[in-house]
Amino acid sequence: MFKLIGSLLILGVSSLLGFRVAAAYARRPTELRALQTALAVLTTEIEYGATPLPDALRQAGRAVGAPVCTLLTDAAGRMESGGGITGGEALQQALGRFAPESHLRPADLTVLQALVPVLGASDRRDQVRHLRLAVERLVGAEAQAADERQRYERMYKYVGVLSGLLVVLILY
Amino acid sequence: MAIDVLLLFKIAGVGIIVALMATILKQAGKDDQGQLVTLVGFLLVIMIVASLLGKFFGLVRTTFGM
Amino acid sequence: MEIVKIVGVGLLAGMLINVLRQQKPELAMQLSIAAGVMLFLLMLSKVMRVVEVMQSLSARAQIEQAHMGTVLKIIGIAYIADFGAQVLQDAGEKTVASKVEMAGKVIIMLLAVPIILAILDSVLKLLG
Amino acid sequence: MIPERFAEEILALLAPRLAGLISRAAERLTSPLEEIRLREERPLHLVLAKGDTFVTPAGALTADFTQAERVGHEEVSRTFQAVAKGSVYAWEEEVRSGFITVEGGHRVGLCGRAVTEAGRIRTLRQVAGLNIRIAREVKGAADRLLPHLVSGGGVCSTLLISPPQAGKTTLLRDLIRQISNGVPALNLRGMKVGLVDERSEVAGCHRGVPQRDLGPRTDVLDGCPKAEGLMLLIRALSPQVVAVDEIGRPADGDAVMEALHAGVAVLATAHGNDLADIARRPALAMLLQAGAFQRAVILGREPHPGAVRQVIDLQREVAACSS
Repeated sequence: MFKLIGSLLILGVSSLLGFRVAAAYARRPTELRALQTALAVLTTEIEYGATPLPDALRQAGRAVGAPVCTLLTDAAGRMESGGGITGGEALQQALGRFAPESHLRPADLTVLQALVPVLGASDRRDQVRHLRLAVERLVGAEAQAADERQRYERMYKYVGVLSGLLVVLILY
Repeated sequence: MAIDVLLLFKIAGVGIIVALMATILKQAGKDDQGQLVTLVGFLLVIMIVASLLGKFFGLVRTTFGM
Repeated sequence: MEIVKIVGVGLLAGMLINVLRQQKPELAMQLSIAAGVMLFLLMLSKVMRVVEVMQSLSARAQIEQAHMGTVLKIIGIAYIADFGAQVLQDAGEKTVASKVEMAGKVIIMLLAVPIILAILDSVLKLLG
Repeated sequence: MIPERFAEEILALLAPRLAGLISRAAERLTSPLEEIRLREERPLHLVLAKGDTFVTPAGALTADFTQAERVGHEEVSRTFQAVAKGSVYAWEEEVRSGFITVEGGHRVGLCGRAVTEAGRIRTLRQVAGLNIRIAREVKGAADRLLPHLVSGGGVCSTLLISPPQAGKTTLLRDLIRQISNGVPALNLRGMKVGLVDERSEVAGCHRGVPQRDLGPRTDVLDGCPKAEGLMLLIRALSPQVVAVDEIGRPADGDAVMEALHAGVAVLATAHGNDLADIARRPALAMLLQAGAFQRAVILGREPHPGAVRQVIDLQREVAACSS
């Protein structure tokens, strides 16, 4: 009986692990897409609205779901809380909190890191150019992420379940 | 004896699972990992079979007084 | 009803080996080894009985115990060598199989030497 | 010697190290602080109502600029971003015109490398110098002047003439406030005042809301070109008095004339030392000749900024000339 429970436990845990890794692969393109949308909204806000950065960030956050939304509203909140924090620093701090929550790769995060010294620090045209560049890079990353998802999502699910089975079988 | 039949199933099961995993990994383009899984499976089975063989030889020896 | 058990295990092993051969031939071979061992284990109690019978026979015929031991040894070696050779043949390693068989024969020869000597001795005694 | 809300409005803008230095230095000032000047890689400079001073690394004051603390690149750009509320792009017009008005109505002048396009400044890149001009409200600055400008229960069209930093904006602000409030002692009832505040200097608008007390009957058109703004005010907001800072271009003259034709009194300021300076500038000379202003007020820096040197009754002079 204990053997059975133990086996089920092992099987469950390894399956869960596999599914989580698979979920990360599934979420990454979604998050990258959300980031693109958010940056596009931000670009529009900056280009046509000249909206102050915190408001623009909130607006962009409203256009997408968590966790990207959290990133943007977090940055906006940090800016509004004052203390002479610049837009870039706010973004940097928000990114620090966002990174563990998201399923993005360090390579994806560097795209956002590249915005840190720029965000809010130059005129409209410059901002738009930097944001467009970031969106472009995100599009590239998304295509790659989608490809990886197609290849690896199912694989990790299967591998998770099968490795659990294997362990159970050997230990039984 | 029933335990020993289970051993047969165990080996067959390991074989089938390892084969499945290798195929899936190969499909995903991770040939190296596929190979590795195959190797691990092989070693596992060898360990089972080796211990079985050891038992077998021991028995033969005692039986025939060698 | 030992035979039912043995045939059952044999058939089961055969089926599993067949399934596995498609995917992983190397594991199929191991499975066949395991199946062989298992079948022998099933038979072991019977073999034990046979050995006992032989020993009691030898005691009745007043053959020297050392000779009887050697004979049993030879049977064991023959069995093991044959088993190994068969497995190897199954795996397609005919050359290695023949070498194993060869080794078995040589060792049996070697073990048989004292018996042959004893026989020669008794023959000479009869003649002389 | 430091204005109220100094910490919230000014120190909050500065990079942390500079804020510390200046708050220490400000306690030792002997004369009101007018400007904080940050220039990249150059000494930290404070301009006072009387004289100027530099700040040492310990936060003490010194006249010797070689001993003064130098301002770093990072600090200037941080301060600039704080001034722009982290959204430099939202202040493009302001950056182009060279200054940003922050909360409290303080003006931050910008200096750096200009990026031009078709002969116009498109933006300032690498802002390397900041001049934080601390605005102070001097309520009652116009107390002594106002009686001269009121006649028959109404306000005369007035031109305030002064050299830079002589307090004409402060004076204009207080005039607007008092006219808008109404002054019973002068038998002046509160009037609707329209202010075109092109450089956000008079009202110190932050996001369109005046940071200064301009009276209850005042409408402020912030950041609008003067000529257009005057027309807009007259068309839409029915002011009885319009006020405008620093006129001088031909279009300004036309707009002022338009306002006068609409029966609206005009309060305006112009740079100059005396009436002769004004007469040398075509647009203003045209206005003077047309009798647009009934009063001209000449200000000086001595004995204190905003001191009225002379009030000229132009009507009488014109009358004298014509007779």
